[in-house]
Amino acid sequence: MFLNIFPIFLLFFLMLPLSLIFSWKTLRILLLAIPILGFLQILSMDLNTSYVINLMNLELQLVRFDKLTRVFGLIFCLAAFLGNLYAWHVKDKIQQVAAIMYSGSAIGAVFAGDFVTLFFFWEGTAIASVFLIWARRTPAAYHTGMRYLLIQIISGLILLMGTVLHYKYTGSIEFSKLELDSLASWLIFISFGIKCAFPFLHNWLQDSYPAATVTGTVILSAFTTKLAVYALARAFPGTEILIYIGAAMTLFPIFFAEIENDLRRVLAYSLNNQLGFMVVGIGIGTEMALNGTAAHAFAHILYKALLFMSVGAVLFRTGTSKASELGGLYRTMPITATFCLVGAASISAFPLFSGFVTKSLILDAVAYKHYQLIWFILIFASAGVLSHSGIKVPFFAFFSHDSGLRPKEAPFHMLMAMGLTSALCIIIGITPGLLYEYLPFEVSYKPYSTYHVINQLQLLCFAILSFIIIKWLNLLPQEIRSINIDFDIIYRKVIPDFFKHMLGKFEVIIKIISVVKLTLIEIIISLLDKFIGSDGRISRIWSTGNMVLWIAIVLSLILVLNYSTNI
Amino acid sequence: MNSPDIITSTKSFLDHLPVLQVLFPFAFAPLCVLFGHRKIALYITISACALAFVISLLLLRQVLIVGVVSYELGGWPPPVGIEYRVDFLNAFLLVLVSGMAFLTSIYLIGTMHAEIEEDKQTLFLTCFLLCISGLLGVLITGDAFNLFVFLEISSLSTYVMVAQGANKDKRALTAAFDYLVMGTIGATFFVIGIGFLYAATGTLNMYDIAERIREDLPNRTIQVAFAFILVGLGLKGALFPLHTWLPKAYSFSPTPTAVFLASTATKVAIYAIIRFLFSVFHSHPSMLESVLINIVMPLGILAMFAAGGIAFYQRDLKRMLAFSSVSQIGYILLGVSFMSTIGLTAAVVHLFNHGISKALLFVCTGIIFLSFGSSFYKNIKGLGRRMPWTSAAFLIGGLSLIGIPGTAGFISKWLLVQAAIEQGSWLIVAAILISSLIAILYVWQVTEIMYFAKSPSTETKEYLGPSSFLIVWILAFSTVFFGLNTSFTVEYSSKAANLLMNNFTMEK
Amino acid sequence: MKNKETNRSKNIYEWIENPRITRFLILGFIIICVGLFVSDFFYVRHPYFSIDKLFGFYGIYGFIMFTLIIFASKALRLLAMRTENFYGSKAVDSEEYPNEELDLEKKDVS
Amino acid sequence: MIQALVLKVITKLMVGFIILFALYVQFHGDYSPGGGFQAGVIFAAAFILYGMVMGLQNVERVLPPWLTHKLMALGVIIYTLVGIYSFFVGYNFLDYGALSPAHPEHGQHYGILLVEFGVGVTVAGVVISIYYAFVNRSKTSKEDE
Repeated sequence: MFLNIFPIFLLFFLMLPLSLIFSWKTLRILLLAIPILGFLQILSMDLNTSYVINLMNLELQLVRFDKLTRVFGLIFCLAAFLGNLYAWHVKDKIQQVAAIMYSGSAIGAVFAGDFVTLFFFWEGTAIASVFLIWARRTPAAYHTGMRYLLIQIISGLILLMGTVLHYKYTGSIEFSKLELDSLASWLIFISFGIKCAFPFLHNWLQDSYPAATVTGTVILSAFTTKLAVYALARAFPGTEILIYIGAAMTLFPIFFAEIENDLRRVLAYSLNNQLGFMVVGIGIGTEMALNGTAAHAFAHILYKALLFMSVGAVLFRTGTSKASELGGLYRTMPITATFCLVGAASISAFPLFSGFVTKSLILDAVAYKHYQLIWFILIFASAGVLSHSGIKVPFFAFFSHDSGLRPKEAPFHMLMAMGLTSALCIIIGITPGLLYEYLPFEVSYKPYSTYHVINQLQLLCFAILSFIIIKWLNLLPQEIRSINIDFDIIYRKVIPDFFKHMLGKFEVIIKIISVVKLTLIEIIISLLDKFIGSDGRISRIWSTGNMVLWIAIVLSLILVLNYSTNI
Repeated sequence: MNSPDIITSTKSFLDHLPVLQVLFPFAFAPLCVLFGHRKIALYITISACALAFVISLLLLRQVLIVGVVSYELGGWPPPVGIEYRVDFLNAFLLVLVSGMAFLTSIYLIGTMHAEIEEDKQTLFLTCFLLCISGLLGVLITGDAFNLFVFLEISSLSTYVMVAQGANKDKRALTAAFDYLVMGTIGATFFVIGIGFLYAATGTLNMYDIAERIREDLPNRTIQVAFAFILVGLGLKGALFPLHTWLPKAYSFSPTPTAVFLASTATKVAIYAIIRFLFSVFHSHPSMLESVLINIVMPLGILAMFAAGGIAFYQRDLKRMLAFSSVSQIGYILLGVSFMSTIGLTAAVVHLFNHGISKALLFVCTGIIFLSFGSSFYKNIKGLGRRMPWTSAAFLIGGLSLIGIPGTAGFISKWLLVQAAIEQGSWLIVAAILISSLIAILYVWQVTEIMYFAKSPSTETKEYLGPSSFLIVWILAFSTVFFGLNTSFTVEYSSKAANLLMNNFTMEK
Repeated sequence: MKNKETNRSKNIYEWIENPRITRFLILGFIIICVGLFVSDFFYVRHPYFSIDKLFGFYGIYGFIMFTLIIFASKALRLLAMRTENFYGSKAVDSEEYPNEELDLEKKDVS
Repeated sequence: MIQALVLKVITKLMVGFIILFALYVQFHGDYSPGGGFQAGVIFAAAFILYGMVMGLQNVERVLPPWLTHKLMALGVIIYTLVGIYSFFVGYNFLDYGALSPAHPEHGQHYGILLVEFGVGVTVAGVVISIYYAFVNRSKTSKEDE
């Protein structure tokens, strides 16, 4: 009974105090144990339980457990475990704690039954995760982390504003289905959209994930965006605008991914593209589509983590993840290469791999609803996925021309993590029933029908054929050390430059202001020092006479007051 | 007058709880001296504290069942005889004081031999017990003069307990002396006030006084009595400009003393203030209002800022904590001065929560002090790595001082903010929040020194016996527990506050 | 010397360096493609819309779209590509990954 | 130590009477002015006089310092015992009627007597202890010099 209600994610937060006590060696064991505990608890919990606490007139539903919660809770625990296993070698307590707090917040948010609780965990994910970027400990990582944090916090604040308005309009803070009909729900929608990396709000993702540490990126890739997908699926299923947003999301990252040089950024774009599929599924909103979204999120977390892990292992051994510097690593890292191929096959949705059994749910749901154009876009995007994640990543990292690098095979624990993840990808691909059982709705879908398999194989094989021909003609985009500008140029370049330009003109005024500011601060500090500083008037040790004087003053104050008010 | 032979029914143990509450520590104190040996005395002390704690819990239960428990001493019914009177407010605080006494006595097992000279230990324990009985007596009595007597019992024994710090630092003697002078002035003021009240009403029973001054129009004698009582108790409770004895007394005394005093002594004085304001003088609401709003509230806010700022400038853990106590007392008095149910609830909850958190902080400081021989910031760098358990617990206490959600301190601050919002005074809300920022500053400073400063290479042993460890974590756990589960604290406090405010609003 | 041998023989991707095998594999792959294309005759198709009723639709669509992606990306490059220092020194692209985090072990292969 | 013979003789003579007077004040406290506190002080005065004239060692031989401490405690214990006794026979704390349920007024008499005795013992102990403390202080400070 206790296990049934006790919100297990609280255990994740226990790591913060424990980290003050234990060494990193003990912590990493706990870091593995706690997600397993969480996983087992979620498996054993009864459906439709809830746990409500009363905090000052607000009924906070700390736990709301239904089928949608369950599938996301399970995959988050799984991802936390795999990520922590992958990060077994990390001796940095900050990263360890940040990782576990981050996953705990994400699970807490999934369990949240009201917007206030959601807000707390929403901000929790933001604050905990930024340390995974800062842990790289370079100025660039610091700045990138700042940008990331700012955007995430803004998302949280918009959520808070939306919640307050929503409470004002409806008197309820329950986290349930909303209609996009008021400012409140639009604010909440936008807040979710920022975390979900909607087009034009997406740049934090490609900006920050390549900046995190080797292990940090793996963990980052699992939670934030999928939490947003969960939140959208919970609050806005069947909202039509999501279909178009999702379609756009699947489309544009393909081209960027194709020309990006940093493989981790390629994967970040591809993550964005995969999110598009899920968002379309939410927008369709039928049972099948939502099943597809949940299943795709589940599978996606695994294979995306797998891809990030393999690229991370390359980075770990070679010090770079740039396509232009890599190539031919299959000679010395064959196992990692194999795992990477498994991930690639999964993301490209080859039959027998996890992507196939989950993506086709969404595609079919779209087709049943007769969104012809959307369906074509998604098929197109599937070919795109193959091009950047399925071919580009493994090809440039492990095959391609020989870069001359001969790194050692990835360390054992990384191989373990990748192996487990690969196994899961394949198991889901072969026996989709296992996953379907945990989806929010009843599934009667059979992915392995002749026409399905053949159609998919046709699509993929001819795309590969095209690749072979283009490669043979030497027309592939070259790997060049470069970056590509995206929408983020607006806030990283245009606006700051504009302000710099403007400020240049008012230099004199600014100088005056800063001088005034400085002197003011100095005056305040000296005053503080005089009165309450270590030897200040109030804080120094008083003589008895002074003390008694104050007694007399207070007494006479009270007496005078009493006399004057009552006459 | 009832002649005693009317009483025929034999009374059960439960009926005697109010007097037993005070009697156990009081009667065990001479036993310590009689047996003389310090080990025996320690066990006597612990058992007395344990008994007192159990009785306070029983009393609380009794109050829940009966409402108000009244006990007349010597068979003389009030208002002639001395009455012990327990309602929600003091039942709740009795639990705090006796509980803290119990924890302190256990803490003494591991640290007494290091803190106090060997031949003074029996004396110390005797005074400790007397102090406990004094504080419990102040809480429980319904007689104004009896309250003074108990206040003096606790104060006199406190002076001795503070002076025991001379073992480590001779300045403890001047601290004790200053405290003596100030405490005596406070007590004198208080007794002058009682004298005036007696002159005006001819009775010493507090409820009787309240009855009798009701008929009177605003009366000079009562006004003067009120002023003297408020200042006298304000001195004992470290109301802001009268707090000057406190930092010295806390920082030079042996840590068990500091632990006990910080968590209870000022709290009891503030209890007495609340009691006088809302159970005795409530029949003069306009007088109360003008004094509370024009004097107590500004002083409370001033305390929050000035004492918090001073705490930030301190370079010694003990002094920092002492000043932070003054600032926290500001919060409590602010809560009182709202004169609303929720404000009073906040004040009472903060009495309790701050008592626990401060005890935790002082216990940790005591362990740090014994390990390093000093609690100056410059000497405790890198503490977090060398004494992980103690520092972690300290951090929890610090978070509670700031009022981070999930710790006890949050609950009381949240209530206080609510009280301020209820009054519509957004300036005060801002003041509470800003002063919390100051608390963040001074706690952060310590955290930084503990966890981020580079530690000197000298080896230090962590002075952490099983008993200290137990106490530290009991306190740390309760700090978190009462931050998460508010059913006990808030419920009782709001009951107490309702009770007090009923008196008050009826008058209005 | 012996060590090197075992290392080499362990590698499952040995075949890549053998042009005969790769050529053979590519040939095989093309045959599979043709087979898949022709197989459209032999199973019951479930088109969703009118256009995917077309014979071999998925193959053609996949081939064309993949090609399109590659060339569209190349076009995008003309528009969007910048040097790594475009955002100044405070961007991760222009800095090396800090070595403390890494374990740059090389394998002994000559 | 004072070498004046007259003083010594007179002191020896007086000490007994002072103690006797102390006892008188003690046990007549409930009828005539006086009581435990005064009695205790007078009792202590006898010892202090003895100590001043005969020297500290002598008086400490009669009444060693540790004993004065015990006396202090003992008085309080007598007091509380009286109070506690009334519990056990079903009365309130310190209800002297308990001492003689048949005649409460007698009980009050006994009660006052006992309690005052306790007070007397404690006060005597305290005053003598204070005297010892002062005298010992001058002794140690002389040693310091």
